[in-house]
Amino acid sequence: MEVLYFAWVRERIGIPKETVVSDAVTVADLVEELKSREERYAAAFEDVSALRVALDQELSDFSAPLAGVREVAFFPPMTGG
Amino acid sequence: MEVLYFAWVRERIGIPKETVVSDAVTVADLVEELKSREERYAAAFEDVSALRVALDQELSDFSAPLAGVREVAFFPPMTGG
Amino acid sequence: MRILVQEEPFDPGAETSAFAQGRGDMGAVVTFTGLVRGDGGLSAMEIEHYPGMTERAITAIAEEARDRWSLGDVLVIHRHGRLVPGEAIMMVATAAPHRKDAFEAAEFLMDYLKSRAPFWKKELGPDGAAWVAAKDDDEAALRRW
Amino acid sequence: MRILVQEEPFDPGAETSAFAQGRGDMGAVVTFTGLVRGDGGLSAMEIEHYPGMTERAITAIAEEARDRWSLGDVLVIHRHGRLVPGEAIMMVATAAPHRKDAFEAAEFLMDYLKSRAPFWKKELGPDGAAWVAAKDDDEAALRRW
Repeated sequence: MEVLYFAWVRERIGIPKETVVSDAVTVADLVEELKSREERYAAAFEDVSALRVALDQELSDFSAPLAGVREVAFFPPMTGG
Repeated sequence: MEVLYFAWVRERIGIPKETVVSDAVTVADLVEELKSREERYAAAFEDVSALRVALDQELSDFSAPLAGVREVAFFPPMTGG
Repeated sequence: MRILVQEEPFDPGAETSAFAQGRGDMGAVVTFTGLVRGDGGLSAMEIEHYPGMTERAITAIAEEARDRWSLGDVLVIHRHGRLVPGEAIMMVATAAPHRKDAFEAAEFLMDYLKSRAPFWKKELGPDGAAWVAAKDDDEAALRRW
Repeated sequence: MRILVQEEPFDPGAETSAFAQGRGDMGAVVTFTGLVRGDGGLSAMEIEHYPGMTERAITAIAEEARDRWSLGDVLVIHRHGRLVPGEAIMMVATAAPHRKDAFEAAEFLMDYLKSRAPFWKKELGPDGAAWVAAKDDDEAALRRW
């Protein structure tokens, strides 16, 4: 699946997008898997309460299942308008 | 003092403005005096609860005193905006 | 603060541009434009006003808005005379550092202009001319402020 | 309904004119324009967004507004990329038969765009660049709808 990062999440991880092959069942599982990879992921996902997640471009939450999802995006709370 | 009429009050009385010499103490007294003059005034002032009054261009009420007032205006509720 | 009571048409877009121009310290601009509706076969609207009192009443309303909210600027334009469907009757614009102030002040101004500024609308339609009656709703809207 | 997500500047006045044009059945047009504020020595703002999701999220917000209020039309324009103080970041316009619907829908759209459309603002000032933090107030504003 494609994993996208925006704003300071993107800056901390250092890339806007990557393809991840994972057996993670939920978003939270995926986050744990990414955190265990490298320090920059651990830094980006340090406090998930400060983050939002979208699954296939719809806002979702960290307990949501990933089955069938093609695009996961992590970002800070939005500041539009 | 100058007495002004607007909207359907003006149409019923037939003039936009007139000079009235009166000893009326309050607006209500002036209205009674005008009503006793002619039928068109009686028709315009038939239901004062449907009317508004301004004294020297400030919204006021029918119990207000007329001492020192130079301009009295009678009109229906406003419909601006 | 700019208050215009005029018979001439105005361009709400051009007024919005001019009003929003170069406001380095204001983050929010809200505008309201009232248009003549053509439903019910209305062919024209005639707006009567009370010269002198109109300007005073609008100035007082605008000053009260500036006292109540943190505003950078206020604009009120209101026409009188004859208007046809689609034409702009009036507009209000507010500029504020934050959107809440700009929105609330614009709504406040509109609620007061509806019932406290000396304008009277007459509608000309297929059945002749009729004065627009004040709505209980408009009087009720004032109570929230 | 018209939704534009673009890097190019836009003219809020021209958009207001076009939006208000020929609305024989709509009495009320409300616009909100958000401008880049130059206070605190801000020299520029960079807005990042999530292409694809942005348009979907705004369309969903606008459709919800049309379900909740009696609206004739809705316009949303939101820029991304680099902006300087005084420039328009975004605008919302609503047209309705009555002013209450036009105002409420515009405020609803703004509250949702602030916290639910995928945009992120970065401010460039004398002390470097900093991401704008989401405000508790903005999250709280959603609860009234």
